[in-house]
Amino acid sequence: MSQGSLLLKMELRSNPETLCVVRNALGELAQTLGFPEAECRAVVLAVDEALTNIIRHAYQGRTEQPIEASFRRIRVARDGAQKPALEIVLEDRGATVDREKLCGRKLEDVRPGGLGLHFIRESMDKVEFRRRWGRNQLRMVKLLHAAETRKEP
Amino acid sequence: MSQGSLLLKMELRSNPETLCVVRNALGELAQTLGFPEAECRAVVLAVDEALTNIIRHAYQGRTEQPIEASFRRIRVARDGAQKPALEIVLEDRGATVDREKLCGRKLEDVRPGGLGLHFIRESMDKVEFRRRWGRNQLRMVKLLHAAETRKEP
Amino acid sequence: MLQIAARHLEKITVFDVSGDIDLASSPELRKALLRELRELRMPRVVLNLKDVHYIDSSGVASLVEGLKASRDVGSRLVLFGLNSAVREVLQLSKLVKIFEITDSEEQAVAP
Amino acid sequence: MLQIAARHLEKITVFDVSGDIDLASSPELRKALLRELRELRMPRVVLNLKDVHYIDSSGVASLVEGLKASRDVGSRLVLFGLNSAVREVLQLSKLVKIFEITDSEEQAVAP
Ligand SMILES: Nc1ncnc2c1ncn2[C@@H]1O[C@H](COP(=O)(O)OP(=O)(O)O)[C@@H](O)[C@H]1O
Ligand SMILES: Nc1ncnc2c1ncn2[C@@H]1O[C@H](COP(=O)(O)OP(=O)(O)O)[C@@H](O)[C@H]1O
Repeated sequence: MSQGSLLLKMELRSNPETLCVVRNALGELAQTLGFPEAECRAVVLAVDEALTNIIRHAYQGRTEQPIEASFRRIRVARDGAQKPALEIVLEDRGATVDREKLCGRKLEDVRPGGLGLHFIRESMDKVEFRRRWGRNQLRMVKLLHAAETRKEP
Repeated sequence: MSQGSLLLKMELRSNPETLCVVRNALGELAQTLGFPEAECRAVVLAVDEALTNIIRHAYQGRTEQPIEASFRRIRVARDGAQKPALEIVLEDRGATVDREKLCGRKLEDVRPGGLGLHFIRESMDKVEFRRRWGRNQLRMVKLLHAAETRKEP
Repeated sequence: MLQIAARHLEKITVFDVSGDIDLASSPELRKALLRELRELRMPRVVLNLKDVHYIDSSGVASLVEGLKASRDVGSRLVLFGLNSAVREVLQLSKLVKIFEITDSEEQAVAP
Repeated sequence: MLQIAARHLEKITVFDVSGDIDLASSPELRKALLRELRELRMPRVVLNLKDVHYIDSSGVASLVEGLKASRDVGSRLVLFGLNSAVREVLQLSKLVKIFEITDSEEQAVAP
């Protein structure tokens, strides 16, 4: 999982005020990597939603709990080729995720809440949860489509 | 040195492209802590200059070398009272800093270069270098004057 | 940091919102909306989102709560000034259609 | 990310610069300045800094190099559109006085 070259690792606390700090750093990082603007916004949204879920669900709103976010440039096999991608791994030491609840809900039902996982899945190319060494690990991957096409015509 | 409550820790690489990522995160963090706009800019400038020096001097321009930045909310004794402050510690594993060179130069001399340390000292309330366990440590402190006055009238 | 400034027209409250609407700030928006709709029973509440450059699902949830409150009390909640970031997120939530969204403030406060 | 767009008036080059000028981007600014001044011997080079929201000591160093080049070849380097962030840093460097700084583009390109 920790292959590829590390771009940035952040050790955070489970405070809602942390979110804007991460969004700003990540927005800039994604732009630097060559993601087009709309994809930068998508990556930022996914990470914000995932951190929001960690704060609200894994830590049940408790602040000052540790969260680790690491960002790596990796290559993934797609369509018979190796494509560059951004890998983001979020780790917390909160309650074990109830996999049943992770399926999300029907959007037709107009009510507040229940949109976060949907946003994450729509924004990223790959989303995986796992429990490991007493930690929840969320791994998300976003392919660098556009940049690839631009650089290797 | 690592007292106080951790706000954020970043593990970086010595690539110039990293600077804008750190600036964005820190600008937001400083604002969240209640620093007025001009002081947010000063803190961001100091950290950018210090990282620039690490990349250029400690690592002699080599990229992909590790740098750690940690940000803590601390209290420092000032004028007989305990004042809140932001403590920033930057660590690298580069060449030992030559303390002779750290004194900076006269600004009257119009030439490019030699401004970084001056900017750092002007922007922060306290600046300390030390070598420890094979690492260079730069510790900078900025007092949260304004926020203090606002919150405890 | 979210800022919400209220302007009061006759039977309409316009909230000029600026900043990011996320987990940290959405409770503030929610409170402002519910107060105006449930407590003050304002017939129309208009949200100027021109200076909102980010909204996430917790922000959308606050808007949905405002919408529900407006329906409960028979008021209207109108949004205008959505930039691409906000529009994209509402589109992603499939909720663009249920909100009353106008292009300008003029239309939002029109009789 | 720094962007430098050149406009050519008669005997004047105006660079519209936007983005942050730091260790990553200042070499680009330096190159553009030295090419225009040393190689092309442009009598006046004007930097529009309106959309520069950040500059650090490496950016200031590039400006100083440009200034030196302009003095060497007898050209003028003129800056305008400095916002508070850029102005503060130049002030901190004690170099505001050595640069030719105008309030508007009109003044910067005036005969
Ligand atoms: N990091 C997490 N840890 C534990 N449970 C989670 C986590 N993320 C999501 N969940 C569960 O999945 C459900 C759906 O999440 P989501 O779609 O983000 O909507 P919401 O958070 O508004 O309920 C949550 O209500 C929660 O039960
Ligand atoms: N992190 C560092 N590691 C090693 N040497 C340093 C470091 N920071 C500064 N120096 C030394 O101090 C000198 C002055 O630094 P500075 O004022 O930033 O100007 P400049 O970097 O443009 O020379 C540098 O030239 C270098 O010799």
